[in-house]
Amino acid sequence: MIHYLFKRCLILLATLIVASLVVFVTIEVVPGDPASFMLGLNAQPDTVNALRAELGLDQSRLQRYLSWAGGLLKGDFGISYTYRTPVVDMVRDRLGVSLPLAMYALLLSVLIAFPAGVLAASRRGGVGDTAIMGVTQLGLAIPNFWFAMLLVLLFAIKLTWFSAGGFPGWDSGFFVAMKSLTLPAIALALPQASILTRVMRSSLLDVLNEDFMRTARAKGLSKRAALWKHALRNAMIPVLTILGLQFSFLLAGAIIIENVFFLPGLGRLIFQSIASRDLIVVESVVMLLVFAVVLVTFMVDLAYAWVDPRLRGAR
Amino acid sequence: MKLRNILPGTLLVFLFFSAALISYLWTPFDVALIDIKARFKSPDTINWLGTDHFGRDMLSMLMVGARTSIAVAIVAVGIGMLFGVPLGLTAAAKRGSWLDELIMRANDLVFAFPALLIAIMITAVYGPGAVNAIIAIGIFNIPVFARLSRGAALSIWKRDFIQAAKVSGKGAVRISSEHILPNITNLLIVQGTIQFSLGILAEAGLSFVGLGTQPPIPSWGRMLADSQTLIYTEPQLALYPGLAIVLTVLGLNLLGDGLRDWLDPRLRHDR
Amino acid sequence: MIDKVLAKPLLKLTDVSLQIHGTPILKRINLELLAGKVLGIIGESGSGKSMTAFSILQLLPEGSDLSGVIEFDGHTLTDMQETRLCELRGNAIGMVFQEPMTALNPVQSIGQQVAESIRLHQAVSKKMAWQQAAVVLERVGLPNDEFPLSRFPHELSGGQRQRVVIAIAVALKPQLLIADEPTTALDVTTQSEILHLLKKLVQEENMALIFITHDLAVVADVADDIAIMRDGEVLESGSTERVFRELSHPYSQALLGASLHVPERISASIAPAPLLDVKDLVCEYPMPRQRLFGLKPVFRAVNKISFTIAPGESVGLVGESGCGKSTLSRALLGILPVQGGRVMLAGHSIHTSQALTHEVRRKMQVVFQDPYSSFNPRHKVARLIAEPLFVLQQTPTRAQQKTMVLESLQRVGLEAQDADKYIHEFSGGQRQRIAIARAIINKPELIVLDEAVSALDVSVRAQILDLLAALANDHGLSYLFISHDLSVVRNITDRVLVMQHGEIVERGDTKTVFDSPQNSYTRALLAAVPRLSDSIAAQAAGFK
Amino acid sequence: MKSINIIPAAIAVLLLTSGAHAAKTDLVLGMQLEPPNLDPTGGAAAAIDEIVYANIFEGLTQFGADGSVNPALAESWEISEDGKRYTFTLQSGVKFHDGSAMDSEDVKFSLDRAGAEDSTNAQKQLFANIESVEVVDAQTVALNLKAADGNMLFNLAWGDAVIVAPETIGTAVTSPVGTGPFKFSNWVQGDQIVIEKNPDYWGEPVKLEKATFKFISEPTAAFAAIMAGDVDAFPVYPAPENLAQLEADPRFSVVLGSTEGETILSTNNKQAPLDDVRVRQAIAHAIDRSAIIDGAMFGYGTPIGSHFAPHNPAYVDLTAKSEYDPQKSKALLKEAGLEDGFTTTLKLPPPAYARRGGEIIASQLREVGINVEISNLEWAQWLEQVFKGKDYGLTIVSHTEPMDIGIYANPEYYFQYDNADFRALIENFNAESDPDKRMTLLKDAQTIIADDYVNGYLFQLAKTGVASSKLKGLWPNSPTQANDLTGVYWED
Repeated sequence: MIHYLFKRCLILLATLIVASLVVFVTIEVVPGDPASFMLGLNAQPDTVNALRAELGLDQSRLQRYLSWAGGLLKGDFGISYTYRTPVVDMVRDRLGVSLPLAMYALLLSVLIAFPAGVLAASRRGGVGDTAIMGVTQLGLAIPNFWFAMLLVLLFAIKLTWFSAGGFPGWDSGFFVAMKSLTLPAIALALPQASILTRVMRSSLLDVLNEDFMRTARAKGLSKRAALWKHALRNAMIPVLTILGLQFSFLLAGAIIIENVFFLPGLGRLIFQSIASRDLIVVESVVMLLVFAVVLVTFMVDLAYAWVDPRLRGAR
Repeated sequence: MKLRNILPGTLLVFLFFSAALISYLWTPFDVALIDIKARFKSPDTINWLGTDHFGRDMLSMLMVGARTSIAVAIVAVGIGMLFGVPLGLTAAAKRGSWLDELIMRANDLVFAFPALLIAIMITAVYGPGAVNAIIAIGIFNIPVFARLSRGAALSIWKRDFIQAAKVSGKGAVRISSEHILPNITNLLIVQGTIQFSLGILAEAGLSFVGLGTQPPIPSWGRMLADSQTLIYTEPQLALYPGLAIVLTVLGLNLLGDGLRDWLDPRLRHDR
Repeated sequence: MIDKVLAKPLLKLTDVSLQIHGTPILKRINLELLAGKVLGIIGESGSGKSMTAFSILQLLPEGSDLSGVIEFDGHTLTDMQETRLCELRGNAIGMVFQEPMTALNPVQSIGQQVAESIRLHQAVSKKMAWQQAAVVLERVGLPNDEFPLSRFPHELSGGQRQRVVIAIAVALKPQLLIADEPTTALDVTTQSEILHLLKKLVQEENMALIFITHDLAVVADVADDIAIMRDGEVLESGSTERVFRELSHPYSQALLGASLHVPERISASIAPAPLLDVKDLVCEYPMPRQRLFGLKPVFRAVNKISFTIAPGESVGLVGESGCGKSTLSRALLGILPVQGGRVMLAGHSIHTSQALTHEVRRKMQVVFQDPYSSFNPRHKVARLIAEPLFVLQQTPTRAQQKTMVLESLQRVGLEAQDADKYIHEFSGGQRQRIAIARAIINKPELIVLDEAVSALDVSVRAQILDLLAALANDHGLSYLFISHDLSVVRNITDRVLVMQHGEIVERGDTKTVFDSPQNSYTRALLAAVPRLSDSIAAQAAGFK
Repeated sequence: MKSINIIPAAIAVLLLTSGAHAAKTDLVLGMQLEPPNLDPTGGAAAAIDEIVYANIFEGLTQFGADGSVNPALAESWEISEDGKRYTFTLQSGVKFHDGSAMDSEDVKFSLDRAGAEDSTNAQKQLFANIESVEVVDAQTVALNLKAADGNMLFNLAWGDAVIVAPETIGTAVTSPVGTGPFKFSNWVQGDQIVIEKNPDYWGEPVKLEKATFKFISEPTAAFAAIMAGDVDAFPVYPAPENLAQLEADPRFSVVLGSTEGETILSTNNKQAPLDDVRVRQAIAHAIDRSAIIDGAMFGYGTPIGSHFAPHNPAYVDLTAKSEYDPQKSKALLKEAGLEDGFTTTLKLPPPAYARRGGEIIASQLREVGINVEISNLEWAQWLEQVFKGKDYGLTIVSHTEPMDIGIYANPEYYFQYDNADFRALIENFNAESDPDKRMTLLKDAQTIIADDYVNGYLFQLAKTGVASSKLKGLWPNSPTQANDLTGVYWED
């Protein structure tokens, strides 16, 4: 196990280093100069150069990479070109929106998916199963930004139950904040829940066909009891995998939703930063997300071991 | 019973594919033709689905939009298979070797990047447009197929008939092409349809944020974006393209599931 | 005889018929079992013997339609509602399954799984149940100091797992124990251990036992009564000695004949120059690192093995699973790298640095155990059989190929039109014939038969053995006959090698080895094999 | 049924606590763009001025709602005969938000800093003419100019010329300290900026206690926000297509005004065949302004025939010079030897007027045989390729700086329009201080560029504001990019 962990950590580190290179290179070739963007139409060339110097854009690429990467190690993400504030602070604020949103959406999708998946699996081929599968098919097919538009139309504008978007901030009270995240969370959760339900169902069905389920029944366990006591835990591994993927997806993939609900989240930060060529922000945030993904995958692997004793020993 | 699963999907897919194909030869109206005076017409005998905010015929727009979405998705999936499958097969053939390790780590790396963001960055680097959208979507299809084919191939490599082939002196390449590939095509086809539908969603998403297909070529995603502000006054403009996307994706998914059952019952639970 | 008339049967099946999705599985089954007696149900795969068991437990797959009456201890199981059935299962009726590797929940400790079945039917505290579980496991031969309750299934061997399954089944001292091929998946030695365990338990607890198997020999000396099944019908049933004495039904006779079958073969005149010459062969596998740094430890699967096979000779290689015989075979075939020693085939080395010459490859072919995974399901038989032709320097023309394919098809007793079929259209036996056809198309001199008949039913197995013998006689083929089943090897080989822990522990003429084994392990092996002839003799003599 | 009724009730409670129903002394203002920072003397982004101008920062002079130049921190001034020395008398008792007093030293610092070599001020040229800034006494400061300049008072009214304090300028980017009636309170980046009343303001105190600028880039979101009552007003409402509906809604009033934004089809005057005036004229005649104004702006916007704002007294209507006449434009193309048309690029920045207008123009030009390849760019790319790189044929952009016809005098500017007469004219104009003469010069200037068809002149961007009907005192027009909230109040 130790050895396995050690190996994983090495891979994790390598991934991050390569990723940082990829990110830096990809982004540095983006055409468009932050300085001239900031100064606008009537800016004088010398003004622009002055600003470039101020931002350290006149250094060589290598210098910039090293100082940036070095900073990352120290947890210093650098100073935003446009906002002129430490990227760390911006990221912290944005995470304050994206992280809860992701968790909220994930929670919703789990709350929907688990019961639905179990029901569908246990009633395989029945009406319930068919209905649930139908709904998930629809959930998979609906583009979430379109779904979001419809949600706003109904709940914000027609019924005015929710505000159409924006984020009042946590200091305005937990419930107020959560409320403002509700519609986006629903929009995000729908497809995720659909996927999760299907995975849950199929992996449960796999397990239900296993010999040991027959053993359990032969012991005298009822169908239902056998499912809860023996099938569920065995069915968890694929579900965990998907959960991991979904979390990292939700953390970063909410861009469009964040735009529709004008939420100040990570995705939108990157989107804006790309538009304003605030390269250092883009680089740092993307790296952060990559790190998050790698970390989550790592944790999911550990969770496997927790679920399945067979994975505890070697590897 | 198998037919029941495949039929609705096939019908939907056929509907939109034929619409796309027809649009190459004929559309009710020229989608490049803008006539402001004729905008927001409600459906009638001339414009079956009415006209948009530029007075263009919605039906024609949808048909050409289908063409765009499908083309983008197909090529993207193609890229994914073209690179992914050989990579996966190689990794499986050389399982445990440094090459295998390298390929798989590279996959993880790509997986580690938030797809939509990279797509946005790519389009930011090389400018928005269908081609770059395709590349962006395609890149993220590669690891999907690489993993799938590696996993499937590994299970085939364990079978005795591979041993028999080795005894007959066949090499890894020959075995992969003769024995492995034919035995994983079903999986690939099924996954293909799924990735296809994801591709369509992705294209719609990119176009929706203005990084996908560029005007004047219509695309469902951009039609949605254009009609966004009008959804309250002219809801049908946002409704049609939305439905088009939903139905196409739905069709493809249904088709995928149907194929899954039909081609190989053993894959029914396969994910 | 008399008590049968008086005593009321514990279990009674009357006209039980079963259909699954419309296809008939059981046809009007009638069976009786008295308390404390042993009923052996014998049949080949697809005879419906397992489904009979599941019908009794009322654990049938979806789409099943059961008719007839099953009475157990005065209750009618067939119209009992689920809750009551749950009370019976595991409590009054216990069951043991064929596949111990998958019969246990991998994520629960063995203690949990045994204790669960106890707590299900008895109002006892967790602690109590845990203690009882410990006791039961002791009784099935898993002493707690060696096998603590906290063990997980994957930490146990097949035999040990089967013991756990048995423990679960007998934990509550059921009146009826159903054992469905409980030993088929196990090695001979383990098999006999499990058999003894079952016998012991049945006697101690005075349980009734239904013992389901495909192997006459296994039940012959266990069962009071025997039922022989085929295609969902009971062909004959009655007390064991009567059944064996009379064997009224031709199929039963065939079955018995098959399992005693000895294929006729003329043993080869040993030529001086060996065809295959193996010297100090060593094969090793790397194992996962134990410590962070340092080398990966290696597992030596084959340890300095030397032997020869003369042209036309048929040599048996016997050993239990994990003894390294499969590794050895793959090494001989040149599809596995070796770490030492050499393998010479007709004077050419197999493991030379440069790729094997076609000439050498041509001389050697293989037939594998599993007729289902031995063929690419996407290819037609013709192409499958033609595959070895790939090794010939100049690949023959289509026409030539066709004739060669047809030729070998005929030689293994298949029709010409079979060439255009896909593999899934054939039965297990036919598939092995096709495998042999593939093996002989190049007119090789040595064929490695890796458990080639182990997966087949006895009757089919007999036919395949005959075919192999015939081929050997006609073409002076040499066989390396790898098997865990000694009875097979006994009847078809000239010499036999007994393998254990990667080494050959005994070698010699088949007859001598079988009659007067020198090595202790060999003796154990032979002792473990149930001998039908003996048990029949015993039955006839009327004592057990 | 009951259970359903509970939900809205619960929500209503939340709504109350969430303060979505704002008390009547605070205001939530919707803006499409978030400022990158809050230092108007350091950054160019219009969004900066739209928050701080006249609210947080003040200059010596200041624009009024009608575009007039009024005294601000300078209560009065004198101009020497030769027009080269401006002497300003400062308001007394002005304090910065940090409590320090504002005096002529601060003025000198601010103007020197803005004009300095290494200055990153975006409108540096405004100060180019300043020879020196001279501190007469604490309340008096004098500007010595290199040459007489009629624009000086106008220039000093710009947001880039506001007065800042040396000790706080360092932190101005995130927490600006000025002399205005509001002081900076809080910035939730990506979401909102809050400013609050400055209790010890030197001038007339404002009625609002607190104002929040909420940043909503998506037009849809903007509509949703205003409909859902998240936002009280959108001074510049991004989606004209909704205005009709909003106007019909009694809760809102739509404020129509003019901006300084001349929206033009900028043309690369050095790129063939666009370097041929006949081709440019052909393009001009191929364009149907009304269709564009309808299609892109849903009717909001005034057609223009030159680079000049219609609401300006010096404006002359020259639209007739380029009326919609496809035949004529075909003829002109023939004359220029391009009867079977030609292909050029049309590079469009993000705003809706550009993207929509672009599509329409493309199809109109196609009618006369000119084939345009549209490519949509982000601002950064647009600046790189079009504005700096001059790698474009056509583009659409709205020039929102007031009185910026002077850009045509710069051959290096991205139109690459090079006309000596015009340059001379502008020089005279800059030197001239007599209003009437300036007026005529401006009219001539408009005519010259209209006759040269330098660019396709489309329309004056309308300022389409949407506000709660109870909200009063917002500027209808934007003579400069600003949201002056000093006069804003709620009517009960």
